Amino acid sequence: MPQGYLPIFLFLIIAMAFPVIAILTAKLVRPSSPSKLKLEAYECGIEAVGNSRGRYAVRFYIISILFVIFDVETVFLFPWAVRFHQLGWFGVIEIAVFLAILIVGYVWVYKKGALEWV
Amino acid sequence: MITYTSTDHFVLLPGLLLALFGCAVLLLDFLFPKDVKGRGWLVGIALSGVGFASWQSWQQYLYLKAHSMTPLVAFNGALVLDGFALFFNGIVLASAALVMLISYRYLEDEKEHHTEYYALVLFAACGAFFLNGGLDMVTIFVGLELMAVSFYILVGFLRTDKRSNEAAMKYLLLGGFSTGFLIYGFSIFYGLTGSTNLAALATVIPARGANDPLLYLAIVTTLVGLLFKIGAAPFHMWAPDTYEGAPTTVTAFLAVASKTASFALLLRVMLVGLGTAREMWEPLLTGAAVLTLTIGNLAAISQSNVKRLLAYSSIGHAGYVLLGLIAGNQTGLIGVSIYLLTYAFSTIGAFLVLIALRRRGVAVETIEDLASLGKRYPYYALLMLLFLMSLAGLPPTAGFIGKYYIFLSLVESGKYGLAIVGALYVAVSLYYYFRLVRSMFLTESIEAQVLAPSNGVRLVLALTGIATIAMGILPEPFLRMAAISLGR
Amino acid sequence: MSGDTFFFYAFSALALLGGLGTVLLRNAVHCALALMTSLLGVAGLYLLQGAEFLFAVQIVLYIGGIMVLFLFVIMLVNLDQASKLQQFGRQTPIALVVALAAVAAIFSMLSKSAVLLPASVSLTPLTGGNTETVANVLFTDYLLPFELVSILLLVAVVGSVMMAGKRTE
Amino acid sequence: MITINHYMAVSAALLLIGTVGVMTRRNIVVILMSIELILNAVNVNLIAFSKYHNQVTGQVFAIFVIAVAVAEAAVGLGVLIAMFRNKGTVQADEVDLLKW
Repeated sequence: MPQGYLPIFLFLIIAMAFPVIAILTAKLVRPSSPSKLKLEAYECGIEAVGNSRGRYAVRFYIISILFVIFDVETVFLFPWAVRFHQLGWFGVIEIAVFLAILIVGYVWVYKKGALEWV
Repeated sequence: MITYTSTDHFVLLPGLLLALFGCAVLLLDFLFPKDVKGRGWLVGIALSGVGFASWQSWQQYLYLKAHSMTPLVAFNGALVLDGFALFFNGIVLASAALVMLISYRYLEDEKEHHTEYYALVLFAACGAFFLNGGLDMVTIFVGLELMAVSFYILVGFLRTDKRSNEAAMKYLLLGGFSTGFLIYGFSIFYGLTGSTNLAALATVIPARGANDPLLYLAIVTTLVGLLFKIGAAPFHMWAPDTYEGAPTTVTAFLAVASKTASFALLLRVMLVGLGTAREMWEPLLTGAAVLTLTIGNLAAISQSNVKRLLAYSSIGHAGYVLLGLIAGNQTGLIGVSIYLLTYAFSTIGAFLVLIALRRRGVAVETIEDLASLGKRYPYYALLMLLFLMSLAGLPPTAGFIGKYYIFLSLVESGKYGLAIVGALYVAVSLYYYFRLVRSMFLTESIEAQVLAPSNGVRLVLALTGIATIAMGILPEPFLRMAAISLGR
Repeated sequence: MSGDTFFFYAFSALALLGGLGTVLLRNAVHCALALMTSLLGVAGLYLLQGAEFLFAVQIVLYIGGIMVLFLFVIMLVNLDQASKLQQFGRQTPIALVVALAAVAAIFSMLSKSAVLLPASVSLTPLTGGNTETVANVLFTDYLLPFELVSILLLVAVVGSVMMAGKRTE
Repeated sequence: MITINHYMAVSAALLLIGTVGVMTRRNIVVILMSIELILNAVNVNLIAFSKYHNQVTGQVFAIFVIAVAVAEAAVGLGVLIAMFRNKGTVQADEVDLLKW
């Protein structure tokens, strides 16, 4: 393993352990006397109704689909940007063709009205 | 360093044209009016895309012929242009053109006419090109998925139809699953060779020796994926449902383009990559072929839905093509090519008769719907009879030539057992095809209604009918075409 | 136990336990979270093998992208009722038997021939950063699939928007 | 000492878990997730082989696998939504207009 990552792993482990330890110790130390009033929504909040996992509108899904697809585009753009100078003009053309095809998709979605919010 | 040579361009161009026209159709959709005329223009553009690609393929053929059919390798060995790729590209292009011609009226009737359909057909054909000509596993994989994803959408194109939804869902779930297995096999091939090129595999296998467990695992997982794609048992279960639920035009395209391109991939992987490991995969494929013949033909007997029946018969046909590969001689490979060619025309024709017979809102579904077709619509009944004869392999139709070569190759290579099994199932298939024929000609008549098939449907019916007869009576030119696929 | 070995087992455990959770848990949201854990474990394995760029891609695309998609759909189709239904189909027993047989076969194979591949000849490690080397290969040898992927993504955009989008007419 | 075979064992185990998931679960969303597991098994293999051969080819292959997984998941979930609208279920064998 690249040894350079050891500090990061240690940091990750500490970061994950910290909230767990904090919550657990708090639970052990604090007095516990729940009552109905205490368990209600905080102060003037509205009483929660129904399930927190309600149904969403499809629009959210379409937006998230587009996000993910263009995310993939970024994955391919990134290494190109890193080697921009070495790849030269040919690389520019290559990535331009790639982007042009994806822009066809973008224009299609735009014209289709899938991006309109209402 | 990176290059894009004129050879690369020449080899790629037909596929490139298909993709370009696909993009054009998507964008031009917004320029043309949303009426019958506007859509007609777009269909014309999509068809001209296929036309340009065909013209370019013809140029490729002339070039190859002038250079004594020496394969042309492009993109550092990722893509190859040889007679084999050309032949299968031709089948894909022909089926794409025929399917686009017959789709217009069908989609209008289903009230789901969107020009995206034509773009997706073009993209699927483009993906198929990389199965036919791909030598690099990454290219093959991406091409395969391009074709498969386009087909998932096409199968589910009737979005408000529950059966279409379900068919798409099943095809997608099982398709994704099988792709996973295929690519798992590919990953082990990569591990064995350190290269993603199939040609590199052939050099490694002798060193690994026969019955190497890792190689065996890779072959088995790859075969699972490939057998699924060609719709062979025991991974055929998606086919009847998908064929039944999909729009009939898509069913025809799926049964022809997807199946032939997948067979091209299977042949390429088995003969180029694993040619030296024949003793490892031959028993597996033999088992799969016999099972496919059994399941396809026996299950077809009990079907009452015509599309399902044709789906099972198409599974059975995959078994015959596999037999040609198993025979393993030159005759067998010619048999595979000519079989797939004849199968393409007969299958599109048979599904097309169903499309022509459907009136607005009333689809032809069950065998009873075909009752007394001979009296009601004698022309369609005769055409259907012709296509069924071809599918069953009776002379003087196209199907006979395909079956003849498959059986000839089995006899030549001394695999008499398989030849007998195959012949047995031809007899079984005669039975269920005859059920359709009996329903068409020997049942009580019900009144005829006026059909108004579009000109596209008429044209394609005529074309497929003529092709089916011509291949049966004058097989020589078509056999020469099949010989191209062997590089002769 | 060296750090290498420790992290390998830790990440593999994460990947496999997450995978088991995905397959076994009732509630689809829990399945999605278990899958995320599994993907994180796999990402860790990438890092151990020196594939830093892929590690980042796995986190950004898989965990940040695909899993968000899954969670949106779970919300969208409201799977809370679905989680109360029977979760395993009729072919479960057959599948388990087949899977166990496959486990036995594969592991006996892996243990029998202890070295399936010849031990890696120690080569000089690749110079330069991982992303640079990936870019060099991606944009030269894999030019063709790279451009093909853009068409595939275009098809995916068209398909998913058509399927999920509202119906005109 | 961790060898290539260890990675292949993890990969094979992930493949099997995914396969069992596809074959046994009735919820279509979970089946799609199981397919993602299978693709991850492939990627573990590819990365390990890539290191083994001292190349990055396997890593590039894995990037393509991920990109394809995105496309498949996007279309799969889209079809799922279309089906849910028509039928109101995401259970694989309640989907029974066609025999499963």
